Amino acid sequence: MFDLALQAEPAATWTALAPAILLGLTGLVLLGIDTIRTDEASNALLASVSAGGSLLAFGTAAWFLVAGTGQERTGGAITLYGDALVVDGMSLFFTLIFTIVTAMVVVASYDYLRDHEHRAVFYSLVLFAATGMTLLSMANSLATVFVSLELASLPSYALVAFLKNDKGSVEAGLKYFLIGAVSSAVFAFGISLVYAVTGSLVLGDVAAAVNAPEMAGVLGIGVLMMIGGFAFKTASVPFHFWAPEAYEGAPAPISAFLSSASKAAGFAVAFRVFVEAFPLGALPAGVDWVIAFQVLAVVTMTLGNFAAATQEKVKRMLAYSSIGHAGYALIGLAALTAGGPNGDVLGASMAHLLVYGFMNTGAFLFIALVEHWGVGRTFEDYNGLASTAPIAAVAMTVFMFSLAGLPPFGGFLSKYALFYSAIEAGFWWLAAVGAINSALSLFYYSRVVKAMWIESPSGDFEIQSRPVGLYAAVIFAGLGTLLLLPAFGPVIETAQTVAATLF
Amino acid sequence: MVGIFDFAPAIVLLPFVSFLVALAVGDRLPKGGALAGIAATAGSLLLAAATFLTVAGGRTYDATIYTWAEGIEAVDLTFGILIDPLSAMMLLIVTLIAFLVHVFSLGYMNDEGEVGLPRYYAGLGLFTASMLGFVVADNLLMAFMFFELVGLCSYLLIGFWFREPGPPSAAKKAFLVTRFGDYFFLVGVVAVFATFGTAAFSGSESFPVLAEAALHGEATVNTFGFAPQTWFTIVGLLVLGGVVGKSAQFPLHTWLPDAMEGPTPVSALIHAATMVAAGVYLVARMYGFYALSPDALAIIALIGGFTALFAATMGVVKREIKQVLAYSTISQYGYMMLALGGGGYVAATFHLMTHAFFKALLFLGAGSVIIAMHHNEDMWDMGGLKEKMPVTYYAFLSGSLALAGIFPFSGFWSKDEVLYETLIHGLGGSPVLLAAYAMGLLAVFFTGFYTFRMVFLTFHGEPRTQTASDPHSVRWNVKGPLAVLGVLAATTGLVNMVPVEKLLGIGGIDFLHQWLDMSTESLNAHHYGELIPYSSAYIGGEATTVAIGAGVSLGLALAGAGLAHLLYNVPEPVEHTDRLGGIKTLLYNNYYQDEYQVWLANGVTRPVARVANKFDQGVVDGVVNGVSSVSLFSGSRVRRIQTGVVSNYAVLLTLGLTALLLAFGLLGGWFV
Amino acid sequence: MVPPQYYLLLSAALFCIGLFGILTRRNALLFLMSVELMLNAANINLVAFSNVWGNVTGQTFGLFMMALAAAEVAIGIGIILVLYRNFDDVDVTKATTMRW
Amino acid sequence: MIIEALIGVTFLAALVVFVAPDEYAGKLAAALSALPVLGSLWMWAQYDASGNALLGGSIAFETDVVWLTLGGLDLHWFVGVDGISLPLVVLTTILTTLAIVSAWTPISNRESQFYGLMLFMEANLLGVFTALDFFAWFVFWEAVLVPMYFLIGVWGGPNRRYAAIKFFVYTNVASLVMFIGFIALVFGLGDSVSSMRLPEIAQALRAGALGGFAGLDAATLKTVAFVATFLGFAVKVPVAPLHTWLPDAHVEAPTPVSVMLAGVLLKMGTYALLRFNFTMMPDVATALVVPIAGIAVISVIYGAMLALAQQDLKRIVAYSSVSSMGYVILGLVAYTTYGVGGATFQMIAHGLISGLMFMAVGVIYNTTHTRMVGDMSGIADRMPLTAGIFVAGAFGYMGLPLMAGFAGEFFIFKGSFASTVHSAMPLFTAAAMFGIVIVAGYLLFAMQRTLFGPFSFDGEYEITNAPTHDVAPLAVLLLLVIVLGVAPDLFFGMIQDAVNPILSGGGL
Repeated sequence: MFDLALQAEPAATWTALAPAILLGLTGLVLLGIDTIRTDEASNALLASVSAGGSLLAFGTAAWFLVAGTGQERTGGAITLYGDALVVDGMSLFFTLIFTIVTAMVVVASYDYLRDHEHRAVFYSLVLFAATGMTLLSMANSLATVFVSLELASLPSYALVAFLKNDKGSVEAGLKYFLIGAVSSAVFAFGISLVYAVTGSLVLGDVAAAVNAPEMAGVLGIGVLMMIGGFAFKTASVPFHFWAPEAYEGAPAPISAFLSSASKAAGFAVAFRVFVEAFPLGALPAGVDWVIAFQVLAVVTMTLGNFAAATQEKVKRMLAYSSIGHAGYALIGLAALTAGGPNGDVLGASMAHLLVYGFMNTGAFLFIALVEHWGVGRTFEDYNGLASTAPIAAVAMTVFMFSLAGLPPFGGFLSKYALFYSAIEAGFWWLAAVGAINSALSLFYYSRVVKAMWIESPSGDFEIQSRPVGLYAAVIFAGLGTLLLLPAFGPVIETAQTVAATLF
Repeated sequence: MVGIFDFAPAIVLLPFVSFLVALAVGDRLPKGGALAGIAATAGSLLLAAATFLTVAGGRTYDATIYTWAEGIEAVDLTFGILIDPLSAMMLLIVTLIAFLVHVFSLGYMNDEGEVGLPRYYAGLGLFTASMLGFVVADNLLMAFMFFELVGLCSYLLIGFWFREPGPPSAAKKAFLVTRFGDYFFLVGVVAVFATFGTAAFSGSESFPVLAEAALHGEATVNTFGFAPQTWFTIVGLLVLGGVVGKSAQFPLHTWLPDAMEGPTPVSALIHAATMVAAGVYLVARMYGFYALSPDALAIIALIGGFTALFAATMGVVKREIKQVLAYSTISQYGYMMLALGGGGYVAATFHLMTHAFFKALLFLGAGSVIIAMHHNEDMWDMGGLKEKMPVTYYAFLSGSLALAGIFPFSGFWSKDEVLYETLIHGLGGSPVLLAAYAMGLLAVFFTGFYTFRMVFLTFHGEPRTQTASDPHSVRWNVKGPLAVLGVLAATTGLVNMVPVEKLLGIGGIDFLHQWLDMSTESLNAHHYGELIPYSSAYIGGEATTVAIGAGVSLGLALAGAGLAHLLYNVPEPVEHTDRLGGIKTLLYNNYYQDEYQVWLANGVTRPVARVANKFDQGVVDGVVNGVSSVSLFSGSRVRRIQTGVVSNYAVLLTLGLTALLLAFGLLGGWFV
Repeated sequence: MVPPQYYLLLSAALFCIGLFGILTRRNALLFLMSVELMLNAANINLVAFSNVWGNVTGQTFGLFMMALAAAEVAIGIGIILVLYRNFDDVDVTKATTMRW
Repeated sequence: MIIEALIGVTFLAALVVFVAPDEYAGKLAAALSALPVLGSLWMWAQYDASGNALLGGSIAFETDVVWLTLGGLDLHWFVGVDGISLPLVVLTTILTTLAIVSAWTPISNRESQFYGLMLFMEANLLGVFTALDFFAWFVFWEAVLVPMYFLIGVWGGPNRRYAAIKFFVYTNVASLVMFIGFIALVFGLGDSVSSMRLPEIAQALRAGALGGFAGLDAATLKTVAFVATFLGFAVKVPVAPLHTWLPDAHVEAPTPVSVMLAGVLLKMGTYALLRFNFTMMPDVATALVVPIAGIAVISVIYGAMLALAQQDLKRIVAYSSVSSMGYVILGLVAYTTYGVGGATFQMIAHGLISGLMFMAVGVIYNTTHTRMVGDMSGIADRMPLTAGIFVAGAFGYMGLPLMAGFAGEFFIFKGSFASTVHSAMPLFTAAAMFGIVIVAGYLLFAMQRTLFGPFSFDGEYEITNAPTHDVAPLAVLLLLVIVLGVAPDLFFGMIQDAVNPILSGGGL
């Protein structure tokens, strides 16, 4: 990294975008392979290429993060293209989440797609979406925000509807797309209003111009509408309606991808935009977006958990639970205060998203595994799975308890770090609501565990195969979830340091 | 220097060892562990005798031998041995009777081919050890602990025949009722610690001494905001709860008659001679404390007097021989309480000793009769046993005469002194004592009556059944103990012939008084004499009073015996209870004491418990389950907004956004 | 020249029309068109205020938006096509196999 | 490092047993669980610390390394024992081994999982009793729930699902309430603490370093935090009226699990109450003495009355645990050497005795397959040894002198009667003491009806003596109970030594 710091001429600065570039290139390579190989390109090749690409990007991002690219030690954030993009600790941290989730998803898709057509399309779309997310975490101007948001969303729509002949998949895609379109329209209108008030799209300039007294109302409407856009991406109330169906209907790996990476991307951009463009100190009266996020956080986590408690289908339960987790993560924005321990709060939320990336992806990939076996979707269908597939069942148990916030798993620490910093910021009531919700969530998460371990198999089903890819991905996610307990120290410290630089 | 006192712990430990032996290898020993028990109690007896002699030499002993819990920045809880004339005497009595009972058991249990003998002898051994431990205890806590162990042993031994329905129930009742008393006792112990910071019986730092000093304002103790006098009375009465329970005083006497379900030697050892004596002994042990509280003394006296009369009347109508003895036991302990309450410390101790001998004798005699009768206890099936079993008869007679208080048998002397002390102190200006005295006096008549009713029905007249005419014979191991006790019952009165001394003016034959005066200065009878809040007065002179008192009580006893003679000493006695009319049923049902206590236990407590259970299941747990069901219900409602129709989503989404806009618009005042 | 508030009112009106369309239309294509209206409302703002503020940021971004709108429609049409294949209809309220 | 070794070995043992074949799992687990027993006994023998670990006393077998930093506060891996926690460690290891042995007969499916979970639970319990940093402690505290959920849910009785989830969610909610209360307290301390180490927090609190936080002034914050943490722990104890998860859990759980639940898990609650509420906030505790002592008395009497109404032997013992834990609360709030020390001692004593009782019930159940008082009578005729030990255990439960239970209860009574925190303490004590009568009542009734009387049993099973490996744990426990009853100073000395610093200062 040392040489990186040395050569500060523009030739070097664009290299900071390496992760995004790598992902994009991989996507193109995949398309290339597909065009060269006129016959259906071999699944293994495609999967390994995409996995390799995303892991490479992951490695680069990790290296940058360790090396200090875009952080204080090496002269602060690197801004490119007229401040349109910025590479700093936070964007790199989120890139880690996107890329690792992508890697897991594509590895798992290797088995999931075995008997489907157009695999190359699938992989490349995933990679492009990942590229969009990475850019999203780097976006420093409302323009790039919107563009990369669409870049991340459009492939997702297609991916959700990927199973053309499956009613559920198509319906999911439709709903996802329509709600998405509306949301992006609302978002765009919000941007336009902010531009109308401030006359700029670059976050920094917006911040500089934000305290314009006479247009406060317009600005407020704009900010709220932008919140709407982010709420869509993070599947928060009231823009969450697409999520249950999309997650349930989509191919399970895609559900994992959307509920982990795409959600994280929404938070990444939301964090940056609101912290950078609408600094709490300099806001005119009546544009206090923190209160809006507090309302959203409480409503989201409560609605998600309560709706999840009474589901019959495991996948749909997970969908609602991921809405609930969006509510927890929103604490990161809801517990901000002018001059408060904002770095800690934001960092805790980021760390939770990372851990969530592992456990939630893992959970959905387990569903993928079960779908691959042709076992049904309801809790009852899971009865006695532990006796037939113990390893996978152990992994799923780890995911469930980790999501519920029980030790000794990563989810425990990340969730409590979140509540902890919320209390630290003085929002003990926010933490209390979160705690009650997460205690309640234990009820429905343990239903899965109960079905797998405690109940005896209702109908005897045959497990034809032990798909390598799916198993690898699930076990990897499980190990990640487990190891993030002891390894949580560096994670949370990095997250909180890089978050602190935003303020 | 190694004196006999260094072996004092052995007195306690020997029987304990026999307990372990019988428990561990009893079934592999001859006689199922009996020999071990006999050896151990014999050893204890010898040591106790040696100790007795040493004490007679004027030496006493008080030493802490084990620190049970060492308090850091707090008081230590210790075990210690206190040997003074009182405890030395008690040691002798207990070891002797325990020894005899062990021997007797050979005849009563082994020869009768009982099973589970190791359990039996283990119980006897443990009981003896606990009782001795209680006797030598030098502080209230240790006393309480062994007091409880004694209770355990009585539970185990009463319930020895656990395969039958009766004994387990009786055992449970015995433990439960005494436990109820012990509850107050334990509160008392805790209160003593909290008040004085010590529970030692003897020494300048003992709690009776401290209490005395506190009353004279020479020491300050924590009396929890009460006047010292009041507080000490409260504490005294709390401890008294345990006494009332163990010594089967009204109203906690109900367990003792049921306890007759146990083997007869057990009844002799536990429910006559020793365990029941524990209560009285405890009061005597800490008499220096009770003597400070007139109210406590008065209450003790009243309880005692009333119990004496009350139990005696019930003994009149019983059919089973052991039942009669049971009620006589209650009644006799009433006398001891009466004496203690009446300021007759020596008299109480005296009666404790004599009663131990003659009551043990009577129970063993009854046991012998029961063997002979093939375990039939109904006196109406007996009769005419006098010729068949002379040894038993004469021993039993001696015991009966003592029990009835006929001159010159031991019971006469002790009972007479009890009544005499109460009388003079009552005359000294304490009407309460006079009332108690009256009851005690009246009881003498009934005692004489039921005692000889028992004797005549059992031994005199014609055999009324086949078994009675051809009784099972008993061996030396039964006759031996009877003979020993028979002699003692007849003669032990001579150790304290106060009336003779008073009347004939022969000095120095009140050996027991002198004996109990030899103790350390805070524990001797003389000191207690100064402490008690009574003054004495006499009818005419002292001698006159003695004569009148003795005469009256002897006369009543003889009258009772005579009535019994008239009614029952005939070839074909018939039941005369019908003459009592309504009182008969009342007496048969023991004044419905058991009924109301059973009602308290089953009629009140259990329903309350059931209600509590309903409340717990319904309300307390109902709330818990209610919370969860409400959550789930609201969950099942919340998910309904996800209608599946995308247009509705658009509507809801718009509404949500609009709501936010309006809310913030109004709050933020955008629209102005 | 025209005060900027008027532009705002115009764009707001257009946005509301689009929204109204979304809330009332059940045909997926009309739904899509209404979304386009809303996007164009945003565009009006951008262009107008680009003029007001005298910088070209708004106009440039407006162009971006049109391109993206086109891309969105492309995807949308594809999805609507498979919708028609599976449900034999382009009525968005027909596809309700998953709910609650 | 001995503590790390202890916990680590137990975790490893759990993993080994998990993968062991079912038929050897039980024996293997018993053998492996002997290691922590030896370790803890070695600790006990080597113990040389003095004072209270939280209040500046020396800490035995201490390790302290920074683990991670959260919100400006260091989270440490900080373990060690003092006179309060060491006895509990010993209790945990011994009881686990015995529970594992007692499981050989009743547990007949998925053995390796069962024993693995038992060991896993033991490891976390050891962590709970040795951790001296809040976060590390909380991790173990929560982690205990997981194995317990499975142990009840998989191997439990017919209604096990309900019992397991009820236990799981109920106690988890409680933990979270406690968590929030305590964290708020820590932030109220502001810069006066630099880490989550309990000693630091405790000393800062007692030094009065607490400031206002989140709009609450110091006094209010302290009270709120005290109440929150108290409620959180009270559920674990459990204290009436927060006890209803306990009977269900006990009745459904298999015997060895009940043994662990009553023997050790309940002690987590009282241990935490002592460490947190009563050590850190004595001023609030003494200010709230009337409600706390009231709750204690209610638990004692109400629990005993409930036990009196039960027909299921296990339910009887379960409710009587509620009753016994009430004594502990009473002793804690007394703030005297004998009160608090006795409460700590009673944790050990009750752990052993309740374990003994549950095991005895279990042995009877193994043979008769029923626990209903009405279904059998005269069992002593066929199972004399078991019955004998049952009787002994029952008397231990009734507080028979020279058995551990009496020592604990008497210490508590003595301490709380003499307590000066409130003039009504003697009355509370006397009221609570009446429990010893009720306990005798229901245990004697139960014994009379099941063990004694003419033998009768309406079931097709043949009633014979229990196998040795069923009775052996009972005998060991009985022996321990008697030893501790005769020589309480084996633990009571170090307990007092650790308890006394609590009793002075800190606003008392």
